[in-house]
Amino acid sequence: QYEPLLSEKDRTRVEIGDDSPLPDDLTRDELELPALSEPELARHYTRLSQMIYGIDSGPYPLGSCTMKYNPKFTEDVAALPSASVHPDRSAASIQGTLELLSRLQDYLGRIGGMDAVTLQPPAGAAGEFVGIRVAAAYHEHNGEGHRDEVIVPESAHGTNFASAALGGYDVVSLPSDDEGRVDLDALDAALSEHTAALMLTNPNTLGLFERDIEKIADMVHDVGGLLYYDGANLNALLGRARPGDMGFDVMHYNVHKTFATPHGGGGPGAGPVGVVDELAPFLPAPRVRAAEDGARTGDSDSASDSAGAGASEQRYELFDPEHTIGKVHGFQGNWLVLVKAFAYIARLGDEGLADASAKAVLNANYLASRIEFSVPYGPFHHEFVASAGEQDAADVAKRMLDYGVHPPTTKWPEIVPEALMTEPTEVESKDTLDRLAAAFNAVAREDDETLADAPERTTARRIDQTSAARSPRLSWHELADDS
Amino acid sequence: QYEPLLSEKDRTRVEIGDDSPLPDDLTRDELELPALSEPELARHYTRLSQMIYGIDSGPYPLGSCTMKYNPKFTEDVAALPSASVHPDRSAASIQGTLELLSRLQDYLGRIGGMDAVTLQPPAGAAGEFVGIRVAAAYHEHNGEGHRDEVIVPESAHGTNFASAALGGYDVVSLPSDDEGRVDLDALDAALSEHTAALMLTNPNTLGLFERDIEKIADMVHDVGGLLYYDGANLNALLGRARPGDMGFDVMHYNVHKTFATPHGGGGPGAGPVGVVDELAPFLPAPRVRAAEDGARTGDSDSASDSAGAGASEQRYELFDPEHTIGKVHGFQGNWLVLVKAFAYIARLGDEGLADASAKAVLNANYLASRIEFSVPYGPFHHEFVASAGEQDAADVAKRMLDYGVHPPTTKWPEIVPEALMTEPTEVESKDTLDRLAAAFNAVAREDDETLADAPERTTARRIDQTSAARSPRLSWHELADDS
Amino acid sequence: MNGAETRASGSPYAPHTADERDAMLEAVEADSITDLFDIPDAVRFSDEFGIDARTERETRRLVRSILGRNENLTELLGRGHYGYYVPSLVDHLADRSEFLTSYTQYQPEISQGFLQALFEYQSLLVELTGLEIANCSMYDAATALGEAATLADRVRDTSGHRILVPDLLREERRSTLENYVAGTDLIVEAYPTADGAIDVDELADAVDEDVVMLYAENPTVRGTIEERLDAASELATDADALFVLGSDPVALSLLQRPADVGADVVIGDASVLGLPTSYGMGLGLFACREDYLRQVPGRLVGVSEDATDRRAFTLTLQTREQHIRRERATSNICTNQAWVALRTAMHAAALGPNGLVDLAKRDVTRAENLAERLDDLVGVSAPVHDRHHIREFVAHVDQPAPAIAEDLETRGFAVHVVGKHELQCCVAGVPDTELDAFVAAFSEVVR
Amino acid sequence: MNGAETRASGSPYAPHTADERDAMLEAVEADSITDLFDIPDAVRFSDEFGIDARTERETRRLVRSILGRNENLTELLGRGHYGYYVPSLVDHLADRSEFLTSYTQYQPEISQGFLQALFEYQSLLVELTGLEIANCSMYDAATALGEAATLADRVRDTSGHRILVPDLLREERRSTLENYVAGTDLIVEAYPTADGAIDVDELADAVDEDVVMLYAENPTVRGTIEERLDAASELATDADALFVLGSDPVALSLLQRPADVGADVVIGDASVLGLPTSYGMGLGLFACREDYLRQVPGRLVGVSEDATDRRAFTLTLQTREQHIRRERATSNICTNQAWVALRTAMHAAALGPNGLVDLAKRDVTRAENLAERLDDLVGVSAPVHDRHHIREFVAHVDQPAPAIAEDLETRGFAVHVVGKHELQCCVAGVPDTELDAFVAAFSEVVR
Repeated sequence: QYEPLLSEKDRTRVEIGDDSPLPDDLTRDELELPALSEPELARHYTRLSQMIYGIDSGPYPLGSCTMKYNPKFTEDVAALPSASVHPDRSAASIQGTLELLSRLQDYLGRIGGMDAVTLQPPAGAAGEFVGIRVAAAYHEHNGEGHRDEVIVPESAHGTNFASAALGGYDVVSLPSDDEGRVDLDALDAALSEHTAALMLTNPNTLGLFERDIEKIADMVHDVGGLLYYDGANLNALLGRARPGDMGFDVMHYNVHKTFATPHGGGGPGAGPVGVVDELAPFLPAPRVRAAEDGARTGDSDSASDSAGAGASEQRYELFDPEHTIGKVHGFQGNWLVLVKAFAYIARLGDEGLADASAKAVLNANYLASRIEFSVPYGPFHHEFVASAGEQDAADVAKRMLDYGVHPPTTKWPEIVPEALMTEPTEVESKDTLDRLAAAFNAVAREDDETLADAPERTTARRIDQTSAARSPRLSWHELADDS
Repeated sequence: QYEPLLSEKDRTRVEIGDDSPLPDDLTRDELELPALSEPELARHYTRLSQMIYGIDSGPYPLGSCTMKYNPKFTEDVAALPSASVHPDRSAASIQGTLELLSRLQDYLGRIGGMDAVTLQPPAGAAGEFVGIRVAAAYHEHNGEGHRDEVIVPESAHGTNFASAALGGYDVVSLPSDDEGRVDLDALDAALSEHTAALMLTNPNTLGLFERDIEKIADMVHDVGGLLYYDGANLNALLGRARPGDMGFDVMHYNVHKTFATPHGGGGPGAGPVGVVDELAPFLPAPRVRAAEDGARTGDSDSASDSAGAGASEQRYELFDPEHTIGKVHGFQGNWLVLVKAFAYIARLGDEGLADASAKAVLNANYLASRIEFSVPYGPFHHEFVASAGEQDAADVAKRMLDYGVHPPTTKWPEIVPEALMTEPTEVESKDTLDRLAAAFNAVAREDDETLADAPERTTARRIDQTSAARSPRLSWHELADDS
Repeated sequence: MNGAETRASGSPYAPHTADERDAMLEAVEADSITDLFDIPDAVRFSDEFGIDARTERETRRLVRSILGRNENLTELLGRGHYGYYVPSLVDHLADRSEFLTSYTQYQPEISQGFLQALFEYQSLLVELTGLEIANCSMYDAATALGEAATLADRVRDTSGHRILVPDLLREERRSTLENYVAGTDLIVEAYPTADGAIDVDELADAVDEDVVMLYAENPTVRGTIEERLDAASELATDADALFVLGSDPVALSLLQRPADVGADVVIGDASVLGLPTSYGMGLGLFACREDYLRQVPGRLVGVSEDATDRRAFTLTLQTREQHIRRERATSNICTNQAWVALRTAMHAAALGPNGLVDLAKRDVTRAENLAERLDDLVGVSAPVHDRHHIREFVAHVDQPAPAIAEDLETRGFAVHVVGKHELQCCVAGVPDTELDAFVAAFSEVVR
Repeated sequence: MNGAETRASGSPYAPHTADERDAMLEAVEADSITDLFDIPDAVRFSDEFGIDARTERETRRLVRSILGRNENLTELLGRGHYGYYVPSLVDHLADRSEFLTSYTQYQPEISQGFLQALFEYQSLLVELTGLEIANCSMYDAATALGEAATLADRVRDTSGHRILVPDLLREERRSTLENYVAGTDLIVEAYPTADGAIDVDELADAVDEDVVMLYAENPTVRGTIEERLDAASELATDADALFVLGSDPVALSLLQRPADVGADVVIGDASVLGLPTSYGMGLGLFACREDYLRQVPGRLVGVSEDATDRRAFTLTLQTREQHIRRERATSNICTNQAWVALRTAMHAAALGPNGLVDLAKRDVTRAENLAERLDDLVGVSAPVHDRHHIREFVAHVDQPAPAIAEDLETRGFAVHVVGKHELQCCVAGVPDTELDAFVAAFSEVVR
């Protein structure tokens, strides 16, 4: 059933005039918006919600997106009234907020093998940008301001390219070798005294572990470059390997992927950034740390998850790193998301985190073994990229919708023709994976016409993208005559 | 889409044996239930919820049920951790709970014109039963234990009959007059020294105000009987008339109707009972009152809504009424529901409550004016009973489902042939009423075959009631072979 | 203006603009809304209630302020109402407005989800009790006990008058039962217990053919586990009386299956799962043998087929109910506790069979442990009863029990006083760290 | 065993039983899960993180315990982050898991509900700003300002270097802006203000053809309302510079419409509606003129038709975005603040146009009133600026401002110190009763 726009239910024009406390020339004349009652709004948004597929609707195997189940209780902790404080409060009056941030920095440092962490970046791409800015500041500080290139593998996430470009770097694209990994010869050719950094995902977007990672790290470091880890695929490695141990100098974490915070239909996420000691002075300001009068003196040097049952008595403070790049968010990032991530990590602990990766990898392998589409590259970890072969991958995805499941990411990475990039995550049961495989396989056997007509059982049928872009109508003001 | 039973997703048998802390002969041998993960359960219940029409889905004009919008914020106050206390706590340690109960008693007393209120009955029918028991105790106390009849109008709610019977009374059924109201001659004939009480709804189930209510009260009182008010239709009268002022001696309130607490798919509700002073000593135990050391000394004698902004400093206590009938619930009734009702009343205040009834009556009249079915009796208030005429009212209801609206109550009261008992409540907008009327009218013009085949656009098509009752299968254990 | 920060001039939930109101009045040919009220002047109310309107925010602050007067105590109370931790999942799913705001499923075609959930709840109780039938809720344990008594009265072949209940029974349950049978010829009598459990010999003396129902609880209100239920059951059967057993889903996950000890009816409070402590709000569990199918009180969800022969759920056997059978109904119940039953089913599903059994086992061992630790204190002996316990136990204190309880309360702990020198303590839902603190406080109090 | 009271031995959200795990391993022909990991030994991690696992309940208690260290202060802070009351409706509806747990709408056929909500959000901003295009979110005001600068750099015909921002600008916004332009040739310079607002003469001196963007805020960070935006806009236009205005939905409901004063781009924090104070978590508002359609950063929802010619919503103009355009994208943004935008749209809808205008008007009058009441105190004069104010204002205190702020904090109130003798106070979201208490506390402090 069709749900009218709010503006189609009501438009009420309010004149500012009469009782305005401001002179006329400082105010607008009128405001025209829908005026609806609470019951009407409850129905509107309830109805809209019914036209959305969420993680509680079924499997969501979007490759590279790590669409895990979002534990309900994390919403409760983020909704605590004590979580609601103004960012300009005195440090003394928000020791709880600072302690949680400090503990989360500590957790993330341990998980990634990094020496220092900032929680400020509000999303993964923002984290990449922080990494790029930190690298730039580091090079500048060392008199290496001439470095003007960032190397990015062809198969990397689009944000890597864009973040490097936003940081003012020329992007050098790096091809894969025949096995789908970094081509060392090509890397060698690309590296130079112009290299500021190499950005890498590991496992890469094909789900393959970059086996030569130590060598790659050496090569990058040998020319004076930095190695950046894109945390999008970290859910493959928890408790098995750490970027810091592989030679990465800087990394971001996608808490809405690895740490199960809800994606919210596009955000908010959070993209904390971890760095090795050498880069810590360049991190965004301010950072949180245990005050020196206390027992703990840093954010990653305590040996165990202290005071498991409750708050500490440690005092925390904010400080500006010595050579900070400044700020990348008006305040301290997406706080409520960070609270959820903290709760998730504290719930799972070592064993839970390691098990999450174990089951994520098991699920990907099992699902791949059950589908009829070929998977050209392996051995893969938490995700795999199948090929739709003669079929159009985008059409395959549309048709999968008719089977009541969410399709994989399609047509990317381009190294696999008609790519179906699939990441089931650890939360799916064997039964669900079997059902998902059945959907893949049913579609694999269907003809092009059926696929082209798909979907047919969804709220909307196939939507015309071309006309949307050709004559964009981006607000209800442009629909006045339609309604 | 079909959602399997939990038991069809998994059955895990757990043996008690091994590490049991109890001897074998004190334990069961095994327990076999579904073992499913949180993500699987989230999907199960999310899917089930999608197969339910709630008040946030659209209009819900069930006559006599007062299906109002349930304000979201009332859930928040009921979820406060401070609302969660054990019923056996010392009064001194739960002054907040007692104050809220006392204030709610006070509110309800004012709204109904009653001198004393008990909040213990967990639903309307339980309230009726309390009223009947209080009447019995009162008569007994006065040496009138011989009274063994309760008079109930033919058109009354089924619970009236059943509650009187549960109380041990013979039920004397009272016919309506030609205009749909109490037949005074029949009442005169029914009344006698055997009369314990007359149970009455006003407005009655046709939505008609019993204009002769004062006379009726006199007639009942003249033979020594009590007059009971069924609060199911109180939403018609808020701020316009009060049962206490009409001569009623005892009444119940349906907080899940009049005071907008959610019906929860069948409950929990709450059915507080108000009485005049003479009956107060018979109310269930314990009751709440302001302690005598404080400023307030009763639950309905303070003149205004004191201390609007916060808690009082009054001390509250529990006490047993002198001639109490004892208890009708193991503890103090449906506390969480009472919290929501309190919040609703405190939000609306005098004006809001009066406006609710005003708009409820306006909506019923407007909707009736817009539908093509005839409405034989009037003037009605918050609800009306239309007749489906030659059509089968139950079929009309099924067909209305296909138009995406909830149908009215059907085939009752029987005084109207093929009754469509309709109560839109105050929360529906004119637009929604127009849409609802359109559904009524579309169905009115359809043929019997279409109606008999309805519904066709719902989760399930018409369900066979006969086979369900003929060979009842009431648990998944009886479906073992089906699944 | 509908903002939650705005004080309403009418109901904030009635959407009518002035223009709409006027148009509607015109349509019904009335000059004013007051004209629509057909109320004689003599009974018109022209005064005020004196209740202030508040914004949503102010109302929330008001309730928070009032309830803020409740002290934050660790509750070791129990005795029929328990504070197990309810998983967040339950709140989030049960609060979906489709569940929360729908009416009784009189139109099953648009209520399949709720009906299925209630069917699953019934199935849970069938598994737990071993009986064939469970209804989809009564108000609470006390009213379910009352309903069991009227069932006994209806189904017994010959007349009889006596209902036997344990002398330990909570006074509140007994009082409720007495109200339920006040309209019948039944009378309620207590049979004696010994050391916190049925004394079979004494019971045998008490049972005769005038007994229509024998009620026992397992565990008892004192947390003891009955060992002679089969004997009691036999006595009842021999007297053609219904054997009614009181319990709850957590205890039933571990203790003897009621069907195996001959129970005809099981009642209890099922909301030990699904609700936090909520000042006694409950969920009446009611299960019985198939023989009583047509006499069961309350609603039943059954399986049927729809017009396309697909499985579908529906309320069934409604001819037992008040809205059809009126004064001959099997109960007066209408609105029940459906949404609580949903929560209970969700909580049980979240625990699963392993979680349920584990919870019950821990209720045994943790109660034992706490009793031992209290027993180690000077001036305390626990448990008083030489029985197996689950969740709770009675402790003897040499000093006056009320004074000790009061002292404990000032230290943040609530316990029951059940005798001049007897306290009752319950571990259900209390974290280990708080039990440690409780023992520490207790040792200070009795020092 | 999946109960929330049970400590996990693995992930509590991975459903695999041991049997299932084994069957799956067999299917993939692996002996163990470890075998599935293709990680060289040298980089295998064999240590522990040292993070304890906790039950759900323990985790909730932990977070409650930690955050319990935050003091409960009445916040009169503001300066870009506001604590308006968010109606309960917003929480309940936005928390529906379909909204909360879905991904970006790359499959619009199963995401119509979210797309429509975002389209409605965009429409709200179009109405508020008068500009033709609004995207469906940036992270916050500071990053939106950064994105505006890169837009200015892209769309300007001729090269230029200078970005002019007010000297009053929050340091945090300026710093973020400087990071966003660090990869370009742009530099950020401050222009002077006078008495808390643009000094048009000074600004005219500062503007030249090397300026690519002129940024102003209305209201300013000090709560003053700009009176010469049209003049500033004209200066920018004459220099072929983009005129970028910072504001927010509440202020925009009352103040001059950006389109009417010549704004090319409007940025700001839209989460003043929809979020409570959340330690600075925000929602970047970004609206601009239609001319920049192909250069807008961030996601856009547009209208199209489906295969049955029914209206349908979809993300559109995605070729601007990083996942397609890579290093030539208009921004690197991917995950944005969609769910906050949903909340903002819901809050705005709950208020409606009357509620929004009323809220903004009250923000003017309540700020004025508070300033007057403080001005009445000895040793205080307020407001410092001889301007109209909304929400907040700066007060001069004769005593040292930091000491006064500290003293106020011990009395339960948080205010900004903005100078040695200057405090800033904000009324937004603070109930009248608390403002009364604040004035009382203030009078004690300065006594």
